[in-house]
Amino acid sequence: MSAEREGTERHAHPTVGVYLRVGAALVILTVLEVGVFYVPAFHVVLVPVLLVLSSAKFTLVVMFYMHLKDDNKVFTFLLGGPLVIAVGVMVALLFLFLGALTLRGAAGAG
Amino acid sequence: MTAHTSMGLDNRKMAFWAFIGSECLLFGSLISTYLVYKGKSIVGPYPPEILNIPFTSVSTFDLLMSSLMMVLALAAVQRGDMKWGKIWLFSTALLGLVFLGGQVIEFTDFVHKGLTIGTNLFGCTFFVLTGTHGAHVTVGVLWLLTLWVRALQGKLGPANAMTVEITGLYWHFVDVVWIVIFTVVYLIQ
Amino acid sequence: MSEARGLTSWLTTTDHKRIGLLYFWTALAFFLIGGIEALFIRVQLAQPNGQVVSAETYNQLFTMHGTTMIFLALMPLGASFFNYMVPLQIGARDVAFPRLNAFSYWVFLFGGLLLNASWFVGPLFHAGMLNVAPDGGWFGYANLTERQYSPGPNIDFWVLGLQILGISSLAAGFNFIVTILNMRAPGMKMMRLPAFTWMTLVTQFLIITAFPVITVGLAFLMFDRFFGTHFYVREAGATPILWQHLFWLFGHPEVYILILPAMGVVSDVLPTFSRKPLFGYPVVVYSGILIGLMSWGVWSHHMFAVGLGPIADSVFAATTMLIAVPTGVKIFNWIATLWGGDIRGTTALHFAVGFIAMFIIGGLSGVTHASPPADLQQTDTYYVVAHIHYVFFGGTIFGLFAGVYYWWPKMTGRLLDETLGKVHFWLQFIGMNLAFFPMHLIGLLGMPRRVYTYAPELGVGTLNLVSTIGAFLIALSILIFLVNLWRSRTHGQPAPNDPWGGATLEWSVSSPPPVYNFSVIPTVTNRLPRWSTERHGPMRDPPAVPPEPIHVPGGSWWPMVAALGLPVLALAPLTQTLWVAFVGAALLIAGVYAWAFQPFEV
Amino acid sequence: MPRYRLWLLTVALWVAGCGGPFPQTTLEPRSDFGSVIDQLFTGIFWWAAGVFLVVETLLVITLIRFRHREGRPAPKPTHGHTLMEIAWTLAPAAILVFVAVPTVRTIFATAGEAPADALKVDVIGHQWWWEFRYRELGLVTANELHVPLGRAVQLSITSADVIHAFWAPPLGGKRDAIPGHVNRIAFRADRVGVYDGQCAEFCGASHANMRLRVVVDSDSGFGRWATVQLAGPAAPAAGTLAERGKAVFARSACIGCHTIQGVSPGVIGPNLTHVGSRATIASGLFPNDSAHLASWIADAPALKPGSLMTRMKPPLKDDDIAALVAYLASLK
Ligand code: HEA
Ligand code: HEA
Ligand code: HEC
Ligand code: CUA
Ligand SMILES: [Cu+2]
Repeated sequence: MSAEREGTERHAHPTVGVYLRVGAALVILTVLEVGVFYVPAFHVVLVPVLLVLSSAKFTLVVMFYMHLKDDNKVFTFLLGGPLVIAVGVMVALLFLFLGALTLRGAAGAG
Repeated sequence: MTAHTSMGLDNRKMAFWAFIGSECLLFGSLISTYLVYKGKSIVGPYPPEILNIPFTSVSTFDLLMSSLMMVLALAAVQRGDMKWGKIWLFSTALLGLVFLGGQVIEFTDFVHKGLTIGTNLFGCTFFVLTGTHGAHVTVGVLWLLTLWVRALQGKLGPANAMTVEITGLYWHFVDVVWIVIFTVVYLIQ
Repeated sequence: MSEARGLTSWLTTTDHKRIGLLYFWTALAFFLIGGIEALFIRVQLAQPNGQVVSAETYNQLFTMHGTTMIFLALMPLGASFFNYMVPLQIGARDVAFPRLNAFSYWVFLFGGLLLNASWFVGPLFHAGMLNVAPDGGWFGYANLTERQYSPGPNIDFWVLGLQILGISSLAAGFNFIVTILNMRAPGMKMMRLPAFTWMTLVTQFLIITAFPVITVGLAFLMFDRFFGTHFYVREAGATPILWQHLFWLFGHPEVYILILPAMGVVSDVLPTFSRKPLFGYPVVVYSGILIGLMSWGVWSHHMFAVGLGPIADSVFAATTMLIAVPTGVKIFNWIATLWGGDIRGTTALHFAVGFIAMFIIGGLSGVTHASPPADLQQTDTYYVVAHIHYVFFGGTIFGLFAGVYYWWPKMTGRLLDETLGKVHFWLQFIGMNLAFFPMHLIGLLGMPRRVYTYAPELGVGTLNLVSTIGAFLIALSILIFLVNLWRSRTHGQPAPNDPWGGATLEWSVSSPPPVYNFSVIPTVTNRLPRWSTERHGPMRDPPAVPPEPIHVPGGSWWPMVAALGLPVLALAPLTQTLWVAFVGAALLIAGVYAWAFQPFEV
Repeated sequence: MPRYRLWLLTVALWVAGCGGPFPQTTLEPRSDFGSVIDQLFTGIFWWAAGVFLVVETLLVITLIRFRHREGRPAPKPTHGHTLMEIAWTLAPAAILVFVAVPTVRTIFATAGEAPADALKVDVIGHQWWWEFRYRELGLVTANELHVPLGRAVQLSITSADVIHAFWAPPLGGKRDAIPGHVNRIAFRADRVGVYDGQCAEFCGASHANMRLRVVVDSDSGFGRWATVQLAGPAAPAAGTLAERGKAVFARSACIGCHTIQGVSPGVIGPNLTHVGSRATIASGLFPNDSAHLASWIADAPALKPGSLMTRMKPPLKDDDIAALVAYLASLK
């Protein structure tokens, strides 16, 4: 059965050093997030900034702690496909409910 | 395991990634509902009156650190260092327990301030969303403790690194979900 | 290595073939139940002011009919083929997780039993029999399904039953994704997979993405009904429209979950009986993937009467219409497969061609729904009921029957009678057109769906009578099918390895296959391993006797024990008894732990 | 009437053994809204019929031409043909353009906006009857909607309990009546007459019995109707049965649920101020005659499963019911 198997299961996992550095980055990003939240000057851009920061954290954990960066592409697909659908659904629902897609208020009441 | 598969990948690991993909839609639906109903509560208490950002920031930090412990546990098990493997596994579970403790305190506090699951839409969506996440953490803690006990019994070694890796995938995913919840629920009010 | 027999061996089995058979018989039983419910519906509607059943009973009948047919008959019938055929088609000894597979089956069975128990347990809830079955329609629109408007246990059975069935589908979904991606025989590249296996894979992706959404929707409803939340309660500022979005976000992918496996069967059956490779195989595969992807962007076409506003309506109309393109591509490739072939009119081919012919009608009525203003006259009328049944009955059922007649010899080692099979086909074909075609007119003439009675003045009495007669013709055809199954057991000719001259791997082993499937795992060098084409000759079948002993894993009780925990857990809210919940949780946890630590190798 | 309609109707009539006329047909529109939808549907129908014919014919020809015959040489193993694949991808896409463009145009044309001078009516669905409020006229009625011929009408549709759908097929498409939302449709009726309709969204036990009627009056007819409705109820003459009925009404549970102007303020059931002027009772289920009124008052749920007008406790005496019937019938 192993004739065609050129699997690449044993990727070198990142070293402990990398893990620690990622951990530090996560902490800094969290501090930044909370910081942004408390500084009134940032409130105009609060939402985009927070979204960027938390996506960065998300990506770091997934790439390094869950090893997606060096692992088989199938795993990226198994996470990425549904994630794209989930985000798409979320955006669509927000549009539908906030009435952005409606010309009149009919659905906006929801 | 890996010797038998066509892509050279571990079956359980692949199943787990598929499971995580599926969980994206579970939490995606919960978070969508939270957002869609945001600001629609008719009676208080409303989020700004009740959410305790400093407290939850600490919980968030705690969960992030547990993720770090988890990768360290994996690294230790992989290099056969079961002493540290046990230590890191246990600390991951412990930090998970601390997080759960935090959630218990938070929920009790909310109830005292008049927010229950039936009070208003904020209560409904908040408790069901964070409660579902909490349930995931609980399963994770049980799982980690099981591994830790197995390690104490000497039944967990480098040969089981894949089991630890999969546990890690689950744990990190639960962490990642919290990253989103923390931003969406707590910081963007 | 010899096969264990007896009841225990079936209860503990982890063999994908046996689980496939369990799925088959269970799904067939539920199909008959759903069909009998349909016959009651048709008898009631045979004439205006029907008096056969009461309004309340009628509402339970159509709710249970839809729910049963979709979740307990058609999905598991598909699952029976996934189970039996996919490992054989990809050259594997079993699925990736045999015990998880058993778990899926038991959860499905228990969930189905829980749902159907609702017919009989009225007395336990201080109501008569036939009083507490679900009665909110198969899409259970909130807020009608909230406690305030549906105080009885009816909807509780529905919510809990569907939650349990969802777990079964999800578990199977992960299992088959891994099986198909990771258990292929050497040389079985993705673009060499049989079309049925490909469509199974797409279906599983739809399952693992769509079911979590309904899980969340149902959980909200459950919390509303049991724990005093207000997810769909207008008075609290919420809106019942949220339920509709969550349901159809799941519901639309669900209808493709039901049609894609049938399309896969047809894509396997047509080449075999026209002795020609599937025309445009890659295009058929890609269009299947595309249909799956697009099915995520059309859900609001079930909500055109809700008033989402002109922009949303236009967007969803456009995405919905676009699905006709990849579907049409499949139809044309099937016809091109037949074109130039040497078509042998077996029963399986009859059903496959019947699928094409009837599904087109259902698809085209779908396109007329896809135009929102036109749909305002069609939605919630019998015109939609006609669409449903042309795609489900003309589509899925015909496709799956093609599969039954095609694979039955492989699954049982006996051939079905071809004459009886053709009688079955023609009766069913005529019956379904008599039953469902008039519904287009009935709808356009103004009869809404889900009405237990209608006035004679509506003028649709005769059309309804015709439809009822058609339904009984279908029933007759199903009886003939059952006779055929029975006769095949007693008088059926033994089936050779390959009664049809198929191209794919399942035909290379005996009928039924040995426990270990392949004595030697085949090495695949092309997409049609058992045929010779201008590019290659046929492969050699694996030897009848394995050259070296093959280890076959034993069975396990734990999947069933763990599965049993779920219906017990569901009984807790139904009966409002806390300790039952602990028993259920204990069963589940004990089952899972015992299962996790039980040594088991594939 | 387009030709296919004749054909379709002939077939239907023939099959139905002359079951017509069809009071709820969508195929004979009686308003601008209905006509626009009908034209759109007709266009799509023809495209679909064309596709059906072409593809099924192709299928049948293929089956006949290439059926198995002894001695036929083994088929050539063709694997595909790129040009053909492109052709049968583009052809349906092209057809769909002809479906999509008129669709979008019609969506915007029928979005429910009516001119400012439109007659505005609030439609409220209840389990299982309809309430109609003419805001400008200050008038409330139930189950029978009167509208003037030729004048734009705008319905604002909502629900008091679960989701219903307002549907009067000859006048156009349906819209859901959703608690907490207001949906609108606008139409201009183009023929005097009485049009049947019914609730189209499953709403519980008596969903099938939640019918309605739309009466399209001439302009003067509508004015007369409105004037009568605006007036208070006629006081029954002294000493008549009806007068006794009014007394029974006033001391029975009826007042808790029904409004009769000047008599009772209930809002759970339909406004009965002019119930005698309606042709039907119980949302279009029964003719408004004394026999049906009497049995309705005696035991409504027996006539209409699940009806929220529960049986009166203690039961009314027969002569009380007769009096009530006389009184209600007098409320023209
Ligand atoms: C197997 C299940 C199945 C399938 C495959 C489909 C396929 C399609 N469905 Fe259907 N649908 C249902 C099951 C299914 N549906 C069910 C169960 C409901 C009702 C649920 C309920 O309310 O209870 C429903 C309801 C439903 C509605 C809502 C109706 C309403 O309630 O008002 C709509 C609206 O757009 C719709 C559209 C379509 C379309 C456009 C397709 C397309 O995918 C069809 C594509 C196929 C073709 C078009 C034919 C072949 C193509 C060609 C030959 C090419 C040339 C064609 C053209 C140029 C047009 N469906
Ligand atoms: C999924 C597939 C599926 C299938 C296969 C069917 C099959 C049939 N359906 Fe169903 N139907 C739905 C899915 C399906 N349906 C759905 C989703 C709805 C919407 C529900 C809702 O509104 O919520 C619906 C609704 C629906 C309605 C509308 C009800 C209403 O709105 O009020 C009607 C009415 O005629 C109907 C009829 C039929 C008939 C006559 C069959 C026949 O084809 C059935 C044929 C089968 C048999 C007749 C069984 C054979 C039995 C025997 C031979 C007896 C043997 C006896 C013993 C062994 C004891 N169906
Ligand atoms: C519990 C509340 C309740 C009480 C008490 C009640 N009704 Fe009703 N009534 C209703 C409701 C609700 C309806 C609409 C029912 C339906 O059509 O399904 C209705 C409908 C009617 C109708 C038909 C109206 C129409 O336009 O179709 C009449 C007539 C009527 N009631 C008369 C009476 C009389 C007379 C009494 C007292 C003896 C009475 N009702 C007591 C709730 C009530
Ligand atoms: Cu109201 Cu159906
Ligand atoms: Cu759909």
